[in-house]
Amino acid sequence: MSEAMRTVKFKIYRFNPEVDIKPSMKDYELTIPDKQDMMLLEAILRIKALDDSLAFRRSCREGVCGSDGMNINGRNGLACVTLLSSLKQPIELRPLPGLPVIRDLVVDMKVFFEQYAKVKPYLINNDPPPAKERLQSPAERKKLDGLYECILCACCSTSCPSFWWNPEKFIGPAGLLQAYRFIADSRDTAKVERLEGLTDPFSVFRCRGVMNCVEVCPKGLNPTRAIGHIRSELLAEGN
Amino acid sequence: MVKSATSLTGNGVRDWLWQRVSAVILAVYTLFILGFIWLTPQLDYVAWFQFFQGIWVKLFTLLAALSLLTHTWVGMWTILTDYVKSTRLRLTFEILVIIALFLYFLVAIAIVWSV
Amino acid sequence: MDKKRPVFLNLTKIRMPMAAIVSILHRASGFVLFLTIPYLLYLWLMSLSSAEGYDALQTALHGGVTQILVYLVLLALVYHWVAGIRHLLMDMGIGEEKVSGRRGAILVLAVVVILALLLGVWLW
Amino acid sequence: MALPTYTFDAIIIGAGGAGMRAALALAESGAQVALVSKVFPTRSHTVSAQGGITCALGNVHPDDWRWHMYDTVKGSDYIGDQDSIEYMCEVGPQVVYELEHMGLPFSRLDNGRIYQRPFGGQSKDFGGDQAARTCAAADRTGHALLHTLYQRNLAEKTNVFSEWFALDLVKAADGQGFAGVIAMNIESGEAVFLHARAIIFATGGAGRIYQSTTNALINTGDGIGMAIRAGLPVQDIEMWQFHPTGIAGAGVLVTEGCRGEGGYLINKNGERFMERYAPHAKDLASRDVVARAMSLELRGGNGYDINGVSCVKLKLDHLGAELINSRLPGIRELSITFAGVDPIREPIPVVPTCHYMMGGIPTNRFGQVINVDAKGKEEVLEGLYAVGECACVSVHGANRLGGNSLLDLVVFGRAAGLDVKEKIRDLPLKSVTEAELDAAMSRLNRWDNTREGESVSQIRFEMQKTMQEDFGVFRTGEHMQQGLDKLLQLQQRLNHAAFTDHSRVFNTSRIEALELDNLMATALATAHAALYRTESRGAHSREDFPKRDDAKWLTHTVYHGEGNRMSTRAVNMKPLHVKPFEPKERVY
Repeated sequence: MSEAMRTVKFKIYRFNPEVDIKPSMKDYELTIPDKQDMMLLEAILRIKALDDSLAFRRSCREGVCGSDGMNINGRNGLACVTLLSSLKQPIELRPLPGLPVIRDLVVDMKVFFEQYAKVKPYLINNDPPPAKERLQSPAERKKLDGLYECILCACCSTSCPSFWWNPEKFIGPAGLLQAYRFIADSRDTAKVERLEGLTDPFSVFRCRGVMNCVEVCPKGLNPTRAIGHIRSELLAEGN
Repeated sequence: MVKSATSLTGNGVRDWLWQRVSAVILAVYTLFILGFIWLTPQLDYVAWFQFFQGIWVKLFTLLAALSLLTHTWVGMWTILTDYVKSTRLRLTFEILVIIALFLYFLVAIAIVWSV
Repeated sequence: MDKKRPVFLNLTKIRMPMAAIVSILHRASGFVLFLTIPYLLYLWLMSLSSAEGYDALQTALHGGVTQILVYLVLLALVYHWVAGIRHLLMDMGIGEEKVSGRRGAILVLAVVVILALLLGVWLW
Repeated sequence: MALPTYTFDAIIIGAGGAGMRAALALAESGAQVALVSKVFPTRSHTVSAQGGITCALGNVHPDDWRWHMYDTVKGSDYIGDQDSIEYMCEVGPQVVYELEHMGLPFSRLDNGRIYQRPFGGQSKDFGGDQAARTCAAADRTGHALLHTLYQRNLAEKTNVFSEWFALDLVKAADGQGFAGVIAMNIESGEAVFLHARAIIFATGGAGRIYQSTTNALINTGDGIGMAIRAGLPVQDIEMWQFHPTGIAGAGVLVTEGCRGEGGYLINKNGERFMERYAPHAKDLASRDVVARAMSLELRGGNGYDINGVSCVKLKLDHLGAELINSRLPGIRELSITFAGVDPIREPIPVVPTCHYMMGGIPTNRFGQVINVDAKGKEEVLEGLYAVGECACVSVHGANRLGGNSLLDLVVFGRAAGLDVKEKIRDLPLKSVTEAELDAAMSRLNRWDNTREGESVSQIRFEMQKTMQEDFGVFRTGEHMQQGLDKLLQLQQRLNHAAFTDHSRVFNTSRIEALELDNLMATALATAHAALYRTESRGAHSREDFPKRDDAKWLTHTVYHGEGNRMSTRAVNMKPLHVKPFEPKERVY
């Protein structure tokens, strides 16, 4: 008994700097059992078994490491948590927008990580630590929910027009979410300095409330709201 | 911290605040003018002219003109810094926009004055 | 090596959600309004200059190019106004969630369409 | 061929929890450290850890690190080294407090202290009532931990070689130990020699030797492969933990914390079957016990059939939406995505899934690698360390307790970092010869010069299938021998395999080929060790030898790559501060 099969069509952005002058879209077809659904990443892995020159990043394959962010049918997302059946064919795969392409679906994320590093994404507290843990009430801890879960996949920042136009100046949704994660932490003592570093017209205020970040975040986080909170804090501080 | 000399106040919080305050003033002014046009039963030149003769209307109009100057500058500055990547070209545009906005503002004052 | 690197930023291939479209149109309408400031100043000056000027404007507003131009300017104004209110509400933390953001965007478009119709009825 | 050379005080290979904790200890000391990672640090597999990090803080009930030690020794089925276990359990609280001070967003109890939940195999008072000892950040503890460590390293300005792949160790010119490693910049495809006084392996696990695994795609046993090729032994490598609750079909992990929060397993009759297998601990028995019970249920025809996959189900719906959303939000997300099931309403289909490598490169409790020669003579290799899953220190023995791996990472990552810091001035920068550099480059050159051959993915597929079928939860000598024969054939085929794309820039097929060498080395070591140990202990459950045999096998196994030889090594039964725990029958 042979299983009924179907063909899934793909168009994938290809660019290898050693041979290509400019990028192009390459067609692929994958034959899979009719009834079987799978994650997009699994399909790309199968394509790679057929054409080993295709390059992309992947690691955890369950949506927590943030490696396989890409532009899927025009929308940023993680291949590993996107069901094939949810996509219109031909499935068009491109690298994350706005970042230099190293090869195929692999982008250079340097500027993205620089913006992240800029917000000093670590707890600052120069008081000598207690012998045990610093206490934090469940209510104080709850303020970090929706902030600390970011996986740095860059789906948000690379879908943000403000980040496209000013990637060196606008921190971008991912970085700003982390900025607020530390502003909101009851254990952090550097709130004032953190806020002072964000008062210029670019770092935070390039956000125009386009909300593409909220639309694409694979973890369901809301950078727009976090940016709103930062703005409120800035206004309250009277900067 | 990103330095910027050409934004309205050079400070993101204040730029943002001015854009919002001016937006609210303009929004209310728009309603005010449209409301007058719709609610005046027999709108003619005299009614129109007399309306702008009122001292409060004059003041409100000047305030709105000032708001327009502010609001437009913040908006245009943002647009230019987003899309025009050549510094020289952007500065040129910025100067042109500033000159234009000031001229418009002067014209608005003149019109209000003339009534 | 860096110089050879392409960047994918083909806006026709990137899907824009409703909220993004509403936001981009807000900028576009603002830009249009900036360009039309001199025209509005001219109309305003004309309306206040004299009874003849006022009447001429009244006539122009009931047919022809002026009517269409004024309609388009008012359309941009209405759009910028309504979408601007949405942004002000978002500044207050209203409509900042994924679902409410989409709803807000659709609401803006719906209100603008209605107002555009009413505006048309009024002008014609 | 002249290789570019970069020199550091220490190089750390792997930027998961162990590598980053070691790097932090060193960076704070001002030493020149290179942290080499084949993925951006926060993509390391630690990020997937869910349930928590176990240590006796005593936040929920009075607790004692000795009780934790007792549980861990018992969980290890008595082949965990008691000096290391003692050290881990004793410094555990301090290390966890350090993490808290670094900013790790732990969940909290009402009094503001770190939240702790029950996990499998935990008891109060040396085998008494169920304890709640696992500190958690909701069900994203690994993510929270890994990001916190990366952030601290960012603050300390650690040199990170992100997306650099380590190829092989380079032997010192005098034959005494190692002078550095060859590593490749994935972005450019160029290899360099990293020359250092100290080398710390923190390369993680190798769960990808199995077909169905909770492990990330990057868990390819790179450290194990490098160690074996360098002539180093690996210890207890037959011990592979099968986690009871991997989502059926997907292999994605569902934390033991679910059962800690009150969830339980049911068979197709709706029966809470663990009550029969572990009357006292029930669903919170040790992982090996639960995984075996599940396999027996499935064998007995008591499983659900989900698209042809036989499985049992993990019931959480009775816990209520509020608890699930606050304590297990990530699980809910994964379950909806990968099983199409919302655990608030329906139980999650699960099967035992390969999860963790208890074995690895043998080390002492400072993380120093121990060489065992042909005659069984042991020697500490100065300057070479291994920490985390790639190491066998050995705190997990034959079966790891849930929540002990994150603790292992930070405790021994830190210990190794501190040890290197102390010794760094006395450790020499060893000289190298061209011949040794060439030897370390030979593997890459072999791949680069082979233009035609069988594909890497085909051989990998067959290896994973063999491991899955012949080295699973239950093992028999006959099947394992067949499996080993198959693996030996595959190894021969691998010597002639090829990839077609020979470009340099970000060539991931080149990396995958190099990774398969490491997977194959780990699989072969596993097969040899599993055949060698003729008893059942912990995760190693042989149907032809169903009993534990303390007379013969209360010992570590040691695999030597050269000639595929096996030997044994004594278990350390000499803790420094408490009396040793003597082997007893293990019941839950």
